[in-house]
Amino acid sequence: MPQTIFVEAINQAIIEEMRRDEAVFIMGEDIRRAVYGATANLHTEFGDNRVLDTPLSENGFFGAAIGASLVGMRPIVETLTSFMWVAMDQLISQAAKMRYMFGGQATLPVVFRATMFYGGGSAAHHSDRSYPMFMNMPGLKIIVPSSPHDMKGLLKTAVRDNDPCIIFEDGTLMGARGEVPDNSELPGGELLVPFGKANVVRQGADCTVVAIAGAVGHAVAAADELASEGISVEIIDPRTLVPLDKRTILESVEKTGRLVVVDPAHRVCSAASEIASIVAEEGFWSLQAPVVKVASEQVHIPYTPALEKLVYPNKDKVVAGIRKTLE
Amino acid sequence: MPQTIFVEAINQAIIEEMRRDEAVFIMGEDIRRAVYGATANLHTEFGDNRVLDTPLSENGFFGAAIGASLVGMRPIVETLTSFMWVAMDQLISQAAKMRYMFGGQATLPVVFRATMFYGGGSAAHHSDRSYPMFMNMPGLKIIVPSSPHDMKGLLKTAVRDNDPCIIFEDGTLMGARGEVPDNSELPGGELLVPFGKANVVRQGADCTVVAIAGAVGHAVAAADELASEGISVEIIDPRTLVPLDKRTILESVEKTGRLVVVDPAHRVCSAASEIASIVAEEGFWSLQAPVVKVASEQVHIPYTPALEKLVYPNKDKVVAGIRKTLE
Amino acid sequence: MDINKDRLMLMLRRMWTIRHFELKVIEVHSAGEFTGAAHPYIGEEAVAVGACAALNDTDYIAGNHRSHGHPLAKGGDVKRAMAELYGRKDGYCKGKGGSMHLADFSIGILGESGIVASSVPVATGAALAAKIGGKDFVSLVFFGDGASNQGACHESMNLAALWKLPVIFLCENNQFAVTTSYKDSVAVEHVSDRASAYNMPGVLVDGQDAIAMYEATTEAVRRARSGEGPSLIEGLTYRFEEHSLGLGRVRRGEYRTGDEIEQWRKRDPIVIHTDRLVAQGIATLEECEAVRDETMAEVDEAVEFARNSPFPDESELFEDMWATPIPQA
Amino acid sequence: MDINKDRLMLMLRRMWTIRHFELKVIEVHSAGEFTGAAHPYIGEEAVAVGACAALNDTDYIAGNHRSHGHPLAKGGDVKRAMAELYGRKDGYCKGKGGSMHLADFSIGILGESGIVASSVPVATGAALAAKIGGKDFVSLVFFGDGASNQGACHESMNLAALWKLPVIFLCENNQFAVTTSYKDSVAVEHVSDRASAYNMPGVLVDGQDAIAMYEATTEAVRRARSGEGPSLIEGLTYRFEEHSLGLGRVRRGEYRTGDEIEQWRKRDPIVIHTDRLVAQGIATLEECEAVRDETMAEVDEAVEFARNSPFPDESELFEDMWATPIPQA
Ligand SMILES: Cc1ncc(C[n+]2csc(CCOP(=O)(O)OP(=O)(O)O)c2C)c(N)n1
Ligand SMILES: Cc1ncc(C[n+]2csc(CCOP(=O)(O)OP(=O)(O)O)c2C)c(N)n1
Ligand SMILES: [Mg+2]
Ligand SMILES: [Mg+2]
Repeated sequence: MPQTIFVEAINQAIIEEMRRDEAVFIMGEDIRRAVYGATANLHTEFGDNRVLDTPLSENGFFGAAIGASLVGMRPIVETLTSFMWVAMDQLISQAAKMRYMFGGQATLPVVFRATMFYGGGSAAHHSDRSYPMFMNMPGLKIIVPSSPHDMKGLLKTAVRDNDPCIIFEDGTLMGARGEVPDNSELPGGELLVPFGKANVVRQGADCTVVAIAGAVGHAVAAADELASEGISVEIIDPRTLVPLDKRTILESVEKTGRLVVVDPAHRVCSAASEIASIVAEEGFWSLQAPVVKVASEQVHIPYTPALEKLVYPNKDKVVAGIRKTLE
Repeated sequence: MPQTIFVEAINQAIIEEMRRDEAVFIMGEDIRRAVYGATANLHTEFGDNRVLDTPLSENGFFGAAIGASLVGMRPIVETLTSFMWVAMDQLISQAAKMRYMFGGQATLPVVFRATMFYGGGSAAHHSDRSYPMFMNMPGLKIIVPSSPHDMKGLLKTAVRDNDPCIIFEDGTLMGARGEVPDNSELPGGELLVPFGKANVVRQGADCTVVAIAGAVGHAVAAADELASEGISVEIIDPRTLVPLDKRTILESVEKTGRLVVVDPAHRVCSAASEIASIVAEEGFWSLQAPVVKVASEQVHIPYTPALEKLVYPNKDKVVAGIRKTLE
Repeated sequence: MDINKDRLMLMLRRMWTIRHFELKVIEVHSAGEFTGAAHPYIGEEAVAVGACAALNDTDYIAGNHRSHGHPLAKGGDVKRAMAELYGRKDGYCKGKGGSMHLADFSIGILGESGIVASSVPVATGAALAAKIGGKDFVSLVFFGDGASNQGACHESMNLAALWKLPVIFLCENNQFAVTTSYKDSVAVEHVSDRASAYNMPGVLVDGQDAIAMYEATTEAVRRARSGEGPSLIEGLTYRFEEHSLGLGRVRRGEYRTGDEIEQWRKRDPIVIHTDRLVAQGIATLEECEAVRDETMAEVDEAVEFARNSPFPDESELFEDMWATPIPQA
Repeated sequence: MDINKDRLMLMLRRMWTIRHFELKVIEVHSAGEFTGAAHPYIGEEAVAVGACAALNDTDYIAGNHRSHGHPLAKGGDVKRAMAELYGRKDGYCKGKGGSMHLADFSIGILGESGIVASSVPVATGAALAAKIGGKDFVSLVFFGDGASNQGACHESMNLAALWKLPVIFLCENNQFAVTTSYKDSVAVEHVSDRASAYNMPGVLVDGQDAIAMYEATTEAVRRARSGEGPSLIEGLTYRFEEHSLGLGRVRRGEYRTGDEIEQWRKRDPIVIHTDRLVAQGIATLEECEAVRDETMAEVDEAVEFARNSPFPDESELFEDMWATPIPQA
């Protein structure tokens, strides 16, 4: 299968969906010139009306996307997680709440592509990994791709989904390569990855590791290292956090009796906290050891590489976490 | 001891702190005429300069409070949780991050008093219980008073604290009465409740119930009901969620072997999820039964009383939760 | 005045419908038939009615917390609106929205927002859809003088002006935000003056005069449909009642003098409209009184309808969360 | 021009300091001595230097992501600024902030914000403290043409005008936000035209002319200190370099013609200032060249200082989170 770079997978998904459906359009800052790469060539192919460069008014243009989605369009919005704070009004009070509040009258097929730049000296203002905060608010579908394959397949599914979706694109993966099948190789002729279906990245018997977005790679590296010692790790990538595939996680813990959750977000009230609490509540009798959360330290992201590298989950922290469950 | 109404306790705390320290001032919408009650008589006593009615520009005036706090003032801001969405820019990018980002140069003694109106037909736009989202972001102290006594004592502590504090004032308690000592009765001559020190509301042997804000009352009612059956419940009120008094919770679970967490917030990535995950990680060997989360359903707040009453924790749900841990 | 009689009478009818609706709401709310906040539109009827009379059914509106007048002015169903306030199954939102969140997407009512100014970007987005989708509908959003100080208004007006979107920003300046005078919240003399900051037309209109509102909106709609872009209309009006039901604590006299209120009550938009119709011989007083009585009867029926409508079943709690259902774990 | 020589020479010195600082940053950043974004101020020096020359040490400034010029113009320490970019212990923020978050509270530099327009409300708040605290300092905030479209600017300007706060809103209109022309993001001809929406004075100033910036800011400061309220100043300028280091993908020619860039480079603020000083006999060319050389040496030293400064110790990760320590659970 062809190797594709993560950012190219995003670009492929957008192009395929915009070709498929006239109602799909994209807006964001400096996307015509593809400052962040993912929107390359869109303006040339789709023109001014479907590729909109916006002013620096996230609350305004996020809301415009939401409003357009209410009346038949299917907008894709490009942004960074760190720019969503200024637009929380529209994301929470409108996108998340509108449908329920209006008794189901509103349908909002809008996709927010939010890149998480972290790990490269972006400092506190540009390194947010904020999906846990959005998980607490009902009404938003939360997508966390960990590979070019899932990125493409989940984004295409999101564009066709009729609810507001936020795709948290892990900046540490932007340059990552991975296999993405040609559409010709695919039965349906295209790549669609369903929501709410976890991916069992690797089967194992001794410990279940649930890893999110960029953390999946650390889990794989840790599992490789421990394999040499005969420790068999099962790795689960939820792929979407809302909806969350609880069953796959609980079934795995039933088999392994142990759980480590690896989450690039801040640890307090993180996705790791949620998953750990679900297992403590619904999978308690399967657990043979304490649950371990490997998440980012509860501190802002320092600029200096000397400190930033200490903050996030990494292979060694995952290895240590797995060992802890096996003590 | 004199019985004081919750909203009067707020008013007392503000008046005492404004009398004590010239740097303390308060701003908010329609506070001079005390639309929400807590700011009664302030304008008369402290005048235009220290009691500011603001335009409807939460991001603007929250930021103004933050800026004023940077240069020597100690602002108190009155708002509702549901109006914080429009001001997330200033709450997150400035209040929470500034001090660390600037290597400790910034000191932000600013208090946000955010009322949570829920349970009275306020519908989806006016019923937010959003403290878990703020717990995920480092840099904010999160306060959740459950009684007039704690409300007064924690607010006074917050005003003297040198970090940004958000006090989530539970609207279901606004009219509640409770004992608040006269300052004359107090050793130090005033009521100060420390941060990070949980309150053991009631001692018990069979099950630990950690309850937050308005949920403490449900826990007490549930414990009373079960007491008649000889079930002894220990109730812990964390009082502050950041900092969180983990030790008191873990010690209690060590004793009872059982944990129910009662949280008015939405259940996914809630404070209940966080506390449950902490115990699953650090108190696992004490647990003799699955942890139970009793939180609000993962749905928006419906207007109609026929549905709204189903959403929140209540006595019966807490009783059922405790029984579950004792099965 | 080249407005035909039908439209003029329809305007009268809608103003009366709103008036009776609000009077009834005050009555049944204080009788405790339902709870929660409700923000009476009494005194401001001409603003929404005049504006909506310039729109087609295929045009869109969005509103705010003062939320009964807008949908009724756009032709919303009195029964379903009342049932919603009662939290019943037959309400516009099946009881899930309540007073502040009336909506009827079938006739272009994109819903009322409890968070002030929050529907301004949304309405701007509907106009964006018209532009890039090549449709000829326009979008109109109601917001208050207080709301005009929200960043959302600035961002939306700038965006709409840049992209020449077919949207009408309609500021209902009733001169107060709860207890705060707009003179203490808007740094410029009139909200409509701010239009110059986006170089779009801004007009100040007598909000007690339905016909003036109709004419100003008609011109804004013309601009919008012909691709000339957005307009800002400020309807200067006055709230005859208190900010919200259940805010008794805020005694009127404290922030508005009884005298001021009396002066404004003398400029009742329904009386002004009726007098003109009669004076100009367009309608007889009897015709006008018939409209008043018919609409009153309609509102009484709506209350009966609402009272007899069932509450939603507990099984409906989780319905209407998702348009694309999520797998049940 | 009644500005004494010392101040004029100080302005020249600070412009050269910024210029050398930025040139050096481009050099060492591309050599990979540190990573992360950095936004060169080259070409815009006169804006911050002219503005800050009108301020006292006790006055406050706040800035944005284009973050090196503002603190250096206010008299910030070159060594500590450079060490911060290197992520070192001796940096202004102990390495925790980096390029976009320089700050020196000891001389009124309240810090640069990576989120555009986000420091505008904060600076407005410092001015609020001056007013209610009866202090006579003023506050000045730098933001871009792109940032002017954020709601935060609208809300802050309205608030400041209402309350007559001693704040100066200084828009650095370098005509682009990354690749977007301000003509495509600001719906009115000039950002300064928006001042009328808050009835405060708005002036358009040649941002290549340090003295013009100084004079406009001096008048705004006078208004502020005398309680007359805020002002909006738009410095029309141009970014000589790319938006940010490490954004190579955005090729200049794609959104700015080489010709346009050349025309603007001809209006180098340092050359303009130097020529004037010499022409008017205020300083000799030698004196000016000495300033250029001294500041270059200073920047070279700063780089040495930064290189030799240690990285923070791992134990410092959790320091600086809280001013009032929290009990360790
Ligand atoms: C963001 C936000 N802040 C505050 C409120 C509380 N609130 C509801 S209505 C209102 C006054 C609104 O005034 P205006 O916009 O003039 O509308 P009016 O009520 O006068 O019709 C306020 C402060 C809110 N709903 N949303
Ligand atoms: C809220 C927010 N949106 C987007 C960005 C990304 N961004 C950083 S600088 C910039 C352009 C800013 O343009 P302008 O305000 O004119 O300042 P300039 O860079 O031209 O000095 C953008 C879009 C950001 N930092 N913050
Ligand atoms: Mg008003
Ligand atoms: Mg610019």
